[in-house]
Amino acid sequence: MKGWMGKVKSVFLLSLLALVLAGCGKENLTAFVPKGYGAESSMNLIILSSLIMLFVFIIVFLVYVITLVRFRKKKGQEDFVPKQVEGNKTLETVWTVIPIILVLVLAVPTVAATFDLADESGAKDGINIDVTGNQYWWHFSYAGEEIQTSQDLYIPTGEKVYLNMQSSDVIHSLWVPSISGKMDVSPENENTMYIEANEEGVYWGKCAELCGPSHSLMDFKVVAVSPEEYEQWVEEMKKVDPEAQPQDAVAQDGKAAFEENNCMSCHAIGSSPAAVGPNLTNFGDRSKIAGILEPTKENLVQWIRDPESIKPGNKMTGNYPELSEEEASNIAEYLLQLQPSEITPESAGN
Amino acid sequence: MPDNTNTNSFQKQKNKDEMKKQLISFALMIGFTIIAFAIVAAEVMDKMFAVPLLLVLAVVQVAFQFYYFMHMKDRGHEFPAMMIYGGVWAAVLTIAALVAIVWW
Amino acid sequence: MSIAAAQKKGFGAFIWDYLTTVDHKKIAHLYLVGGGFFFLLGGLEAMFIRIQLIKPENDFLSAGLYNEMITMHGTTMIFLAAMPLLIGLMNAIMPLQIGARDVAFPFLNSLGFWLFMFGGILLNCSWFLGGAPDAGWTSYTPLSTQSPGHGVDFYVLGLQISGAGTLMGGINFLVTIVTMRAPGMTYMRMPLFTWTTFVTSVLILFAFPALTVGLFLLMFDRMFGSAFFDVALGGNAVIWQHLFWIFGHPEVYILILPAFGVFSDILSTFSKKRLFGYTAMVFATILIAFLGFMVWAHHMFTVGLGPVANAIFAIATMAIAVPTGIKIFNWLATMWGGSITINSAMLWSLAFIPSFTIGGMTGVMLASAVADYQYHDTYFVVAHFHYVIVGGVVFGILAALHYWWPKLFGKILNEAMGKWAFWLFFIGFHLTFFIQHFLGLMGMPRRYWVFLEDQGLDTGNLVSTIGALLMGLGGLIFVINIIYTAFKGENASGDPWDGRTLEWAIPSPPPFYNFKQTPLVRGLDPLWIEKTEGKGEMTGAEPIGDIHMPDGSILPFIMSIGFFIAGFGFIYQTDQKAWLLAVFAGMGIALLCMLIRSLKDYHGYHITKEELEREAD
Amino acid sequence: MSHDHSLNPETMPQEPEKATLEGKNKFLGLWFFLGGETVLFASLFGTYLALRNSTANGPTAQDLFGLELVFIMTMLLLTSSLTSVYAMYHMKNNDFKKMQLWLGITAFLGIGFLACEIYEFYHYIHEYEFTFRSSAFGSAFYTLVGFHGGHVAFGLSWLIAIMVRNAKRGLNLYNAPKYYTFSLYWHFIDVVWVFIFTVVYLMGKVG
Ligand code: HEA
Ligand code: HEA
Ligand code: HEC
Ligand code: CUA
Ligand SMILES: [Cu+2]
Repeated sequence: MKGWMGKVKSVFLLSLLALVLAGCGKENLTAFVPKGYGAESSMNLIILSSLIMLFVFIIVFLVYVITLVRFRKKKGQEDFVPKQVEGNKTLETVWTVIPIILVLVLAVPTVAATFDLADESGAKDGINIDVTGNQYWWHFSYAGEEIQTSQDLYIPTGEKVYLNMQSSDVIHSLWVPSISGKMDVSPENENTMYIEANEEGVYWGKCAELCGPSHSLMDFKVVAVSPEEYEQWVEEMKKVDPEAQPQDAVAQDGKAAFEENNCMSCHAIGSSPAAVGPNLTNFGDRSKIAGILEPTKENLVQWIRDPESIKPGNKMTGNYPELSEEEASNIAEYLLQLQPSEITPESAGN
Repeated sequence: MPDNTNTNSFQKQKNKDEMKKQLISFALMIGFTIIAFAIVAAEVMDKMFAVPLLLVLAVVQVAFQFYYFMHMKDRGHEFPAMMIYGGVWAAVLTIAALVAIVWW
Repeated sequence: MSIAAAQKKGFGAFIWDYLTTVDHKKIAHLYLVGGGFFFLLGGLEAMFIRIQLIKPENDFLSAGLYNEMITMHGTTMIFLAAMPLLIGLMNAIMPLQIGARDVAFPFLNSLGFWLFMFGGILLNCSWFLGGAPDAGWTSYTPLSTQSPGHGVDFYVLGLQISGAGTLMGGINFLVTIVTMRAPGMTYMRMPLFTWTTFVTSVLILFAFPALTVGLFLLMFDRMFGSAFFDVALGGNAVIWQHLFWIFGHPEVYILILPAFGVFSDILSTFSKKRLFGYTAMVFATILIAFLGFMVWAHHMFTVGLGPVANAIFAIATMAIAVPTGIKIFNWLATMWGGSITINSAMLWSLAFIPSFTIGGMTGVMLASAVADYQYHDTYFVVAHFHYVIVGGVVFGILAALHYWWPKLFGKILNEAMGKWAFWLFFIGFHLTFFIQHFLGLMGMPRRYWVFLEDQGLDTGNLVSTIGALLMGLGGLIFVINIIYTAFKGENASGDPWDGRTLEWAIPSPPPFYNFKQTPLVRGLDPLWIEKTEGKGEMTGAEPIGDIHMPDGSILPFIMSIGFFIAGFGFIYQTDQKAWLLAVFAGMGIALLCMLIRSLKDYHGYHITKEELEREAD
Repeated sequence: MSHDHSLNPETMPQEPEKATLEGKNKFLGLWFFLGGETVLFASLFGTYLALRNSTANGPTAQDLFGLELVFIMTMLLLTSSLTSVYAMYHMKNNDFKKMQLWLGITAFLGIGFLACEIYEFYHYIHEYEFTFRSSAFGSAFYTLVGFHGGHVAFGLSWLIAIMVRNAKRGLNLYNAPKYYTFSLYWHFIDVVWVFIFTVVYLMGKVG
């Protein structure tokens, strides 16, 4: 079974590769090129079911074409009255039984995979991360370590990482297509799932449940690094001193402005769990601002001055004093200098 | 049409018999109700037993209503019966969903 | 009203006639016009969606407006376009197919239509009153309970009112089929379209109440401060999802089964063969309906119900492939060995087979729970359901319209335009939706207002939009065809297609009493039997006699207006208590109409034998 | 062909409610409607069962429910079911006066039931401050029981309307189906109540 599946899989993957090379699908986003345990599980079933469906479709289509070619009303035979056939027991049995078999062939591995992916027996000893979905950003709290990040989720490769997910408002759904299928993040119950990345890299994550106007902008990244690098990152993150003064004067002004303008009421730097807005501890290491913008200073200034123009309906708009270009620019400078770790999306291969 | 009408003494007798059955089922229903209330009021029974028992009593009562009071057992009630069974089927699924898997 | 008086009348009388009609054929016209209007509206919304997605980060629509657009597109298409069009067809054809003069509850029939219409209008008023609902056609809580403004309130009341209408329609069809079949029309002789009408009505009867309750709970939470979905007070948002899908999955079969019936009738007529495996077809229909109630949680695989529930629902879902497969193969076998005529009606039916098969198979792929973790809420799902809905339901409606247009209106739709519309729509359809399967797996979730640049999604979306525009063009040609036919169309005989079933045994359009004599049915495909045995027409089961007809009534219209007003009252009383007056006034009107209806006797009137005989020549 | 004439024992068919096509249609239509109502109430029961412990620190079922009142209500409604059976019995025997009398008793019992329910709600709201908005349990309780109460109220108006309308006309083939369908509806309301007192009150008391 394995060998046969393997062969089929490699052929399928090769043709898919062709597809990808032809410009279809972005690496580390597309589910077609799985790079994690969950995504592979799903892919196996996708391939198996696609093959079954292809088989069925070819048969239906062949019969269909032959019928249409052979039995179209012919010229000169307009009055031909075909035999009125009532049915045929044998035929009818055949096309009842074969689909049953095909369905069973699909059902068995489906059930097996369903239970496999729900097996959380390793959670006690594994890495646990609490995930909070918020209108329109993600928060990650690394259980056992006093570390918080938003937008970027750091995980070690080759290891099951258990996510305990809950929403602070409406239902969201966490999806990282190239390493794992999705799971809803709902306000009343904690949902759990595990993800495992095979290779280092930065993987795109998306919100897959309609959650408001900026649902389509609720992206995040999974930064998968080697276990050693992960350790290092954890250490470096723990060392962060939220009070630390930045080096240069502009950034110092920025820090002051950040504190004056009510930003701290929602954003935290360091490990204190912030509730309303993203944790900015490693903001300078981020690969994107607010999940979607390139991390340039101009973009950041624009975000700080007018987030509404970027993410309609976000919860930051209007909750802090209006900022001048200069203030915003200073704050941006300060925030971009928050780079506690060597280990960044960039180093992980973004 | 004559033997179809109610002047027919046979028919009258039949109606009477039917009424008697209905009275009996009413008596039983009242009985069941009292038992159900008594079980709860006396607080003698463990929850584990009481709940299924209460449900059984209710179902039996309801069967009386449907079959006797509403004549679902009679001829000409095939479709009504089918629809009620269908409704009960959908109802059971719905309740199962909301009871068993909402709090998963 | 005598027959001749019905001919020449002023415009006012014409309108009055339709407002008060209880004739199932006229109600069918109303449904088709109402449903057709909403179909155009939903199509327009679809065009806006696709234009917004023509390129990355487009700003044709704003984020909020986009969400309103998809919500209204989905809701309109399902509740206000597809279902009413199908109910219209059932109204027009089913009574004819069983040899009945009318439906069981003509009054309720009319009430059902007006409730649907006013519910639909109420829902669409939201566009002009501060914004349409924006929580998706599924209106998941708590997004829908938290949605600001009145959008979702319009959704709740619009659907509640039109849903009540649908429920009445369902009960009406059921009773009609049970009690009003012509002599000899046994259950196993009913045409498949009648059978699917029957089974669909059963589905309506058992599925809609769950939606009704769901909508009530949503309404109470939004308008009266209850806490069903409010987590802080112990509520649970997943209850909504269960109620919605317990309704929602049967709903998709409510849509597809009548289309299956249509295809069964058309394929057999134009292959000149009786339906292959009739008995199996009937049982497959029933089986699909039965299984349809046990699979709703396949929409909830990622909710976190746990592996046991997911596994059970995955298997139950896959099981539906079997009866559906039986149908597909029986249709192929019906054509096999036949003498196939290809015209517009047949083109739509033929296009259905491969298109729906693809959609059904992606359905089975979705049913594989772990694979669905990837597909769920992506464009793969969008592709799946448009394949089954457009490729199945919409093709079915269009096929049926071409097939029964002569019976409905006495004119034959133009063939050339029919073919143009078909090919444009067909090609556009596959262009639009095939590529969406790949978009989904490439990382494009559904309900995305914009997709970002540089994610490899640009080409696919562009192609999809181009396809949609082609569909729009096809739709436009169809509308032109309707207008053209109305003025210049060829008049149709009673039996233009060499039909097999009873509706073709009477003139086109049928007289308002349908059958002068109730026909005597001697087997499956009764008209065909009479034709092959040389008679060519139905024999009456009774001598010509007086025909009893129901009275028309304006009450259904007024009653629906009452509910419409009450709907507004409910929506706005949250802002201002004075609106409660509208609630009371509206409900008062409706209740008063009900009272009048139950206090006044309606005995109908009779068309006398003499009138009928005069009519004959 | 008109069915309007009052019936005398000679012309009274055995099942007057189903003697005409309209009657048969009404009969079946109401039954089918009840099939749908089953799902409607099932959805409400399911919701209630899912939320019955979600009291959000408000009063619980054990705090609230007293058995006496519920028992009285149950007896009222059950008896009204029997009285409507008597009414139908007299309909079959074509005794219009007795039928109206028994229906009158039915209506009387129904009103009694409704009065108790209103008192009960009033009591909960004022003694316990337990309202529709207190908790998810409160919402579910009032919705389920209130929907049933609404059905009772509707049934009563229906009953009174046909009783008054036909008081002077007597029984005929046109109104017999109306009476009969009412009685079916009324029994169904009783069925729902049986589950309410079991699932809501008794099981609520048991915990
Ligand atoms: C007319 C409407 C219609 C129809 C007929 C179907 C038919 C089916 N649907 Fe679909 N579905 C929808 C409308 C419909 N669906 C809609 C609207 C949604 C999305 C709702 C939303 O979220 O907004 C949806 C979503 C949906 C999901 C949830 C996806 C998700 O959100 O993650 C699933 C999952 O199982 C599913 C499965 C199926 C299956 C198995 C069938 C089966 O009935 C198909 C059976 C048919 C065949 C299989 C083809 C013919 C058979 C053969 C030729 C025999 C041989 C075949 C085999 C051996 C496989 N559908
Ligand atoms: C019956 C159901 C139905 C139908 C027919 C359609 C038809 C179409 N749909 Fe839609 N769609 C849904 C049901 C339907 N849809 C649902 C339920 C959703 C989910 C909503 C949600 O997420 O909440 C959805 C979502 C949806 C999306 C995803 C949006 C998103 O997730 O962000 C898209 C995007 O491409 C889309 C496109 C289209 C297109 C291009 C058509 C085209 O096929 C439309 C073509 C039609 C016309 C252009 C009109 C032509 C007019 C006529 C033929 C005249 C007839 C007149 C008379 C009879 C008088 N639809
Ligand atoms: C009312 C709370 C609130 C206040 C006050 C607030 N923010 Fe925010 N902020 C948010 C939220 C919520 C987000 C996430 C928005 C989103 O992505 O939808 C956010 C996002 C951000 C981001 C992007 C974060 C990321 O993870 O990419 C930056 C930078 C930011 N805010 C800076 C500021 C600055 C500077 C101020 C003060 C001038 C400020 N915020 C004040 C709530 C707030
Ligand atoms: Cu969060 Cu969509
Ligand atoms: Cu479904």
